[in-house]
Amino acid sequence: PQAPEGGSTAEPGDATLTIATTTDVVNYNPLIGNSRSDYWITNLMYPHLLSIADDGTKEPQLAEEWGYVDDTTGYYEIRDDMSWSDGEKLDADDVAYTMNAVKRDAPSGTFYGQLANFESAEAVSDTRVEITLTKPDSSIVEEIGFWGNVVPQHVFEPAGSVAEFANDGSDGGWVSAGPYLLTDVQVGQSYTMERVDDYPLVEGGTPVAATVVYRVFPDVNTEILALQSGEVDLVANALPPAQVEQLRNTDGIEIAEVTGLGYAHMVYNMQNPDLAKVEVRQALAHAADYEAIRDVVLQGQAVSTGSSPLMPVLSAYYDESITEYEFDTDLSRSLMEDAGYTAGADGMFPVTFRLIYSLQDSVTSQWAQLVKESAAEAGIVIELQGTERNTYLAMTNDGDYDIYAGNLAIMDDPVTNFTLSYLPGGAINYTYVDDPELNALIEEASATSDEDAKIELMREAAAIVHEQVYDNIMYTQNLAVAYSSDWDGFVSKPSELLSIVNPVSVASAFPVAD
Amino acid sequence: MSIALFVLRRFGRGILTIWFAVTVTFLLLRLLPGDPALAVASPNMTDETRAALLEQYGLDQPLLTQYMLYLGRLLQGDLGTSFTQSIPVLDVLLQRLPWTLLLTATALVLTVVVGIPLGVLAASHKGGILDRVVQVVGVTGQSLFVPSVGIVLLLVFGLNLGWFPIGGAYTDGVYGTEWYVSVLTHLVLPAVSLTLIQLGSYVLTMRATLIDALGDDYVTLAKANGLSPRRILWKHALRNALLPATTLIGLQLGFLVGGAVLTETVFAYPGIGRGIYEAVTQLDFPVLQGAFLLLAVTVVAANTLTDIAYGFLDPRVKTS
Amino acid sequence: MAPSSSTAPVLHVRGLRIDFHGDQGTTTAASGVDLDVHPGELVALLGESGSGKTVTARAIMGIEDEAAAVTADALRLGDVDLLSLGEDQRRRLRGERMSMVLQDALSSLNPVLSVGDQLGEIVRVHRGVSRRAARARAIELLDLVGIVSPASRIDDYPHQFSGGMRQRILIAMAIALEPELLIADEPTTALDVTVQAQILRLLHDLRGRLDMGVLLITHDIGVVTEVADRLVVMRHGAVVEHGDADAIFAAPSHPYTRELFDSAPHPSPARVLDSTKAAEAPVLTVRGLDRTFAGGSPFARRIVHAVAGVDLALRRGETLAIVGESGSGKSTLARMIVGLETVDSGSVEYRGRDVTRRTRGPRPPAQAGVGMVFQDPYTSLDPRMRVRDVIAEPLAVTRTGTAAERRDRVAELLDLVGLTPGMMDRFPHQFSGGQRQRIGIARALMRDPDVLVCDEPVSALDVTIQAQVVDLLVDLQDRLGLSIVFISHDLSVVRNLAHRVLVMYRGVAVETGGTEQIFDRPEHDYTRELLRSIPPLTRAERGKLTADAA
Amino acid sequence: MTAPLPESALVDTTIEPAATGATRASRATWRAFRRMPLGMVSLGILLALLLVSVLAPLLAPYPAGYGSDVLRPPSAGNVFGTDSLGRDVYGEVVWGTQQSVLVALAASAIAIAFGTVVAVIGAYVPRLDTIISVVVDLTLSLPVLPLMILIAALVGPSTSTIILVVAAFSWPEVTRLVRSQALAVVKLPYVDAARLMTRNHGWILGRHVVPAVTPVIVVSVVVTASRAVLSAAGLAFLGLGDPTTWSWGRILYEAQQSGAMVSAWWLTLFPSLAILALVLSATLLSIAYNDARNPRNHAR
Ligand SMILES: Nc1ncnc2c1ncn2[C@@H]1O[C@H](COP(=O)(O)OP(=O)(O)OP(=O)(O)O)[C@@H](O)[C@H]1O
Ligand SMILES: Nc1ncnc2c1ncn2[C@@H]1O[C@H](COP(=O)(O)OP(=O)(O)OP(=O)(O)O)[C@@H](O)[C@H]1O
Ligand SMILES: [Mg+2]
Ligand SMILES: [Mg+2]
Repeated sequence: PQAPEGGSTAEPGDATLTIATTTDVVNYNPLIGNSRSDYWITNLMYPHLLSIADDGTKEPQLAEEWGYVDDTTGYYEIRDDMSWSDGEKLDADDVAYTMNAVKRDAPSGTFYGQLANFESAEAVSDTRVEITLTKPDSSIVEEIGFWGNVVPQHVFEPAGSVAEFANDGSDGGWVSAGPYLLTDVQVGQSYTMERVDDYPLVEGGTPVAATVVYRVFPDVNTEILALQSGEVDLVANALPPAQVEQLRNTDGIEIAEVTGLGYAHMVYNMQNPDLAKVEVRQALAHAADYEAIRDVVLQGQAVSTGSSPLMPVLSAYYDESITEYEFDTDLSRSLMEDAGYTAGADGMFPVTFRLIYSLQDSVTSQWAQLVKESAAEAGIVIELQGTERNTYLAMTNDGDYDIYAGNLAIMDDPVTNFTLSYLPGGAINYTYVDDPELNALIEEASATSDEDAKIELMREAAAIVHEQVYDNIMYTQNLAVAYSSDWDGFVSKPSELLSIVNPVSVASAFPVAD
Repeated sequence: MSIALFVLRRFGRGILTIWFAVTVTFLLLRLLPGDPALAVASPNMTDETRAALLEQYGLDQPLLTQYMLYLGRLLQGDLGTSFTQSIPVLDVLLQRLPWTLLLTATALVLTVVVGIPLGVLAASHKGGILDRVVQVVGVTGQSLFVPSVGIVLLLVFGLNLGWFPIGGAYTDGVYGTEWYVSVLTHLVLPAVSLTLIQLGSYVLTMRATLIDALGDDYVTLAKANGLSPRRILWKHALRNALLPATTLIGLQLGFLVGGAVLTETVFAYPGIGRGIYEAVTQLDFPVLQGAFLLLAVTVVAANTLTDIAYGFLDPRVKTS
Repeated sequence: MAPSSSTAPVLHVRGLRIDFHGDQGTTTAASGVDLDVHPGELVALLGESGSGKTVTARAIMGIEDEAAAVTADALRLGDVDLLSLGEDQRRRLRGERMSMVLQDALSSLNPVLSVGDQLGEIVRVHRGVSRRAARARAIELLDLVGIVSPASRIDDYPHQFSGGMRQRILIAMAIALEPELLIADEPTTALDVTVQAQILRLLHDLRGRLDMGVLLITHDIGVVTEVADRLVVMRHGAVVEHGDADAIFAAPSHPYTRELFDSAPHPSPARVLDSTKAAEAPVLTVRGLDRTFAGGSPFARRIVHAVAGVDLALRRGETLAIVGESGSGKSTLARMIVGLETVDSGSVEYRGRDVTRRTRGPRPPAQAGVGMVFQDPYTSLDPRMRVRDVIAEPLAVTRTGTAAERRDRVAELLDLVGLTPGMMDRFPHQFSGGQRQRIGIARALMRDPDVLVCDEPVSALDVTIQAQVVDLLVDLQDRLGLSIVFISHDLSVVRNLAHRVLVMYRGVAVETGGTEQIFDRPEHDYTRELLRSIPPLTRAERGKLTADAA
Repeated sequence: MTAPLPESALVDTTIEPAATGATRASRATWRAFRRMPLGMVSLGILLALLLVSVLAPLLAPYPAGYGSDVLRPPSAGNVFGTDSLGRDVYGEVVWGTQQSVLVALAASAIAIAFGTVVAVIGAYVPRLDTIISVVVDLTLSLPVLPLMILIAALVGPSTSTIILVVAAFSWPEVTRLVRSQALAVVKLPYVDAARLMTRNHGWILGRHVVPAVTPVIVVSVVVTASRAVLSAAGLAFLGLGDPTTWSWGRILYEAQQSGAMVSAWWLTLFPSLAILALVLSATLLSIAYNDARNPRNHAR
């Protein structure tokens, strides 16, 4: 994260910042949209209440203050200097409308997923919104604030259900309360956004670049070529790990480090009778060479989480006493024997596990191979089943796997994360765990507003997850993003979604004067 | 009466082809595994959300009902609404179609313009060095793996020489003549690589039909009548050999429009092939159905046109 | 118009030799060919198929196949030494001073160019005249060769003309620049007998009018007797006899020439079925047989009534000939009789049993009793099978008898058709055309048929071989009591072979009767026309033709 | 992927003259073929690739695990360089040959078997022929590559999926190719003669018709095989290939995914060359074979 050096070039000018992305925008409705390009572009128009810092703590964005009035009531105080690009004021009504509409229409985006304990929102003043909860939930205020965009009530309400509104600008264009406004779309090629002159969140109150163009390059290789040739100034997608060094040494290209906020993990499906045995899960956990995976596949651009769901980035929660499963195939073998299996003449135990992963996820595709090979050393057969993303999602949803391998991009709040991952019925409880002790701890943490107590509870829960191998967290990837050295002034935020293409960063970036 | 009748029959056959394509797509999408709701929603959605989405998409109804509804709407010109983008399918497709047509038509014209002389060259030097060179060059182009060629072209002509832009269909933010120029420069590399891969089959066809034609009796007659070899080649033999080549154009257009996925991917060209690929990854049934319909229509139109052109070019068909 | 050999010849050939260099070594298609053609003279080049007539003609023209190597002691066109000319100079002579009507008339015209375009092109290329003048000349030429209302047909395309008309157009092209030498390579073989005569008359006529030297290539003695002034006879690539036509006819000196003349069918007393057989019930009865086809291009559908209500009866030991012009439905009728073609209506009764099945698809002859001999001995035998397997196939497929028994039967049949059993392990290509046709007959006899349907069984064969096959059929008929349906458009053959004749015209049987009656007292107009077109066989009649033309 | 190769480019529609005789024809074909340098070189390359696929275990260890040197250019130790996991690209190409050859052979075998049966039956039974030719035409006018993508994506990538998908869209081409020849063959008098002899249609088809169209089948094998290789590579490149077996397409796909196509040329070059070698030689072989088979060329 570089601070603008006060150079003359940081003044608002007529520069165009061209950003490359690999996919098209699927949906312009931020409450529905799900792909990265959707996030990047809609984030420049529909502000979030909160942002996030490198250590995972929430920061003000549209909201200046937030918290709880009581156990089942939360509140946000929002800025009073924001307005929509069509001149309408952005006020608490827009915020309350957005939340209530999402709760009502259940659009398919991530936002709705955060509203489990949400009942309703109300604008109690122009700048204050209060939300009513169905039961105490100590993280919901921050989660809604962080995940939810705010959309203009006067545009979205007349369109009916927010779950079906395309917001494709077909009816008089878009309306933005961010630094840029989408003005022109050529599907498959580019998305052009013009500066909104009044954006109080950027230093000086006006975005520097006059125009931001998102260009679509389906192939990463072409994308990198375009950066090298100067056709684009920034590649929004995180670089493939193997390319980072290469590009770092290329003239005219800078690399920005972006803190990872998520993790990659393997989950063992406990509905499988073999995997229901803790020794088997442990055997598997000890049969993977995590260090090699981080060194080779990720080229060292990843940190160990100590095999704990509490990643080091969440420094308040991180527990150093939990350490990574040691790669020890002999240990694995004895664990398997403890579980009652005997290896055959060929040294293999009579079990076979099917590991699924998405072929579109190239990093996972690579380490899945390594996992398979090291497990074989421990006498455990892993069959790889890499599939196209949709099939993978469908299989995941149906629990049609023995081992699930995947990534979670942002796990910003441990309580929410544990709730979804380890409580029975949780949306990402891929292991199908239902451990009373763990359940109790999570429930308790969820209702605890005292920070220290909460941390203590979560650490206890994490210890159980680690001990029982309910989840096998392998690493947090630190991302690298490449941009042209003709530009400077980006503000890095954690995760690929925010990275240096978050609204403040894009609005602050300025062309370097020769 | 007869030409009208012929056109009518051709038309009927076209409709049949389109119906076939539409039905195959419809059934494939629904009978093969894959759940559009999952592709659309974030992974942590609830089962209710999923059910609601399926209902919204009309996928909860029996197959036959869905099919009848779909055909019914189709007949009214309604292609449906995209699952993921919530906008009319036609809009989704029309955004990409013009570029695809531009790219493929350019490639086709290039192919014909380069392919005919090459074919003639090979045929008239049959068995000679020139023939061999043309064959090998043509077939080599056809055997190349598109993405590899694309990257090399981009690296050499885009990055190193800087003659052509790296991706996209035009330069943003320029207008007037400059815009047209930018469309042209963006077109060159993808069109060349498409031409390269289809040139082979065109040249080979030209060569084979021309060699056949050169062995025909009317060529001997022309020789016996003292016509010059050049005249015999270009007037007598080529005229006959062009007929099969016409049909090939129709075939290739159809192939090109849908088959340019890889080219479009590498050159970041906003065509329909890439659109289909993306719709597949999003399981956007209506867009896929619409796209296949569109492709079928293109193929049918191209084939019908070449057939009719054939009818007009070949007096045996025209005058009987 | 007695051409004298004293004038300088337009064509002078000495020691012409043509070799084909192939991968099986070199074949010599012609060697030591000597040839002279004088102005206004018609020289007939005679010889069996493959004797080197066409290659010789092409070599003279300079349009031989690329693979051919041509050498000669002398090759002169008038005063021009062709051997000393470069390819380009020779090309200029073609069309201008020497021209050729190619053997295959029906495919020699360019299908995508109009006839006027092709005719005019020659004039324009050689004379550099305007388009308009070339067109006028083209119309004139069409008129000259007897195309009716040429001005309206000039923009038509080749496929719009009949075979005979196309042959005329080719002749028109050949005489467009009034060359000194015209070579006509079998200008009539692809044509109907009725048209053949017209074309010959035209050539005969033009030769006189333009004072051209004409080299007429043919293997048809009938044709030769009509028009030739001098004869050249070739065999195996060499000239075996040449001289004045009348002299050679009177006293052929080379044995091959004699054989050629002898094998030409001579009228002999028509065969009559003996009365006991005539009284028996017919073996095969055909009643009201009908078959239509949907034909035409996709632009113009039309219905072809190939066979319409044909009746016939065939008695034991009888030969019934079916004659008629091309397309009159002869083959279709034959195919329906054996069951290769479905029947629209009507019946085929074999020994009193209706063997017609009105279902589509192949129908076996219940009918082992009805065999068929095909026209083309080259394509009717599977080239991949040994002769033994070809003949024994009917037994093999039903797994009848042991291998040894089948072998014996094959040997017996080969013997019957005049081949030696030792040949049974050869492949079809190792036989000559006549031998192959014998194999075809042997195959048909495998299942002891008493009816043989022969669809033009000899028309693909040389005259010399034709006679052998016809004799074999007659012999088999006598020995085995076969009944034969014999399809042909060669009336001379029919006259020698048939007991009765059925004349077909556009799908209808217009006349049936004893051979003698049909030939001597034809009743139907069409039959009369057909008979008129048989080339006269005697020199006496020849004079009459010449007089007609003049 | 591969452009449609029209039958006229590859197959002479002229029927092999019956008079020449099959055995003699094949010998003449071979003799003519031997004198075509392109054909012989192609044959050599194909045989070499076949050999590589069979002998893969002897030529290189199966590429697995990871190596310490990632993305190293070709050197003495790794003649084709290493990939982004430090594996030996030479080994990957060698083992990829096996998969590619397998896909090519299996897919064309299925397509040929099915396509030939359909074609021959169609030619033999006129009533079915109309239906068959309509179905063939319809299938041919479907957008093949997008449909392959669709099916591979929905069914899930595996070698067998690829084989089946490629076969499913290749048979109509075979049918069209074989049918045109078969139509001419069934009209030949020797087939008529066989019909007069037996009602056993299987016998007629098996004894007379199929042997006569065999040369065309040989050509279609080559065409569909090369199409299969290119299609499989294209699908793999789009991430729809079998991710667990080494194939040329997978090497390219992994290179693409790791953004290394530009910087690590060896990752792109060697598998692309392998594809080129196979497809090119297969196509040239079929052209040479056809030229050789054409009796017009025997005389040279
Ligand atoms: N291009 C060629 N290559 C090799 N041999 C050839 C070629 N053309 C002709 N021949 C051979 O030369 C010989 C003479 O053939 P030609 O065509 O002159 O016979 P023809 O007398 O005209 O017979 P027909 O009456 O059948 O037309 C034949 O044996 C033939 O096989
Ligand atoms: N399968 C078919 N489809 C369409 N029309 C056909 C078919 N077979 C024959 N015809 C037509 O039927 C008519 C009679 O044909 P057929 O072959 O019986 O004549 P033909 O007397 O044997 O003639 P040729 O002497 O030339 O052999 C012709 O006009 C022919 O075009
Ligand atoms: Mg001849
Ligand atoms: Mg006939």
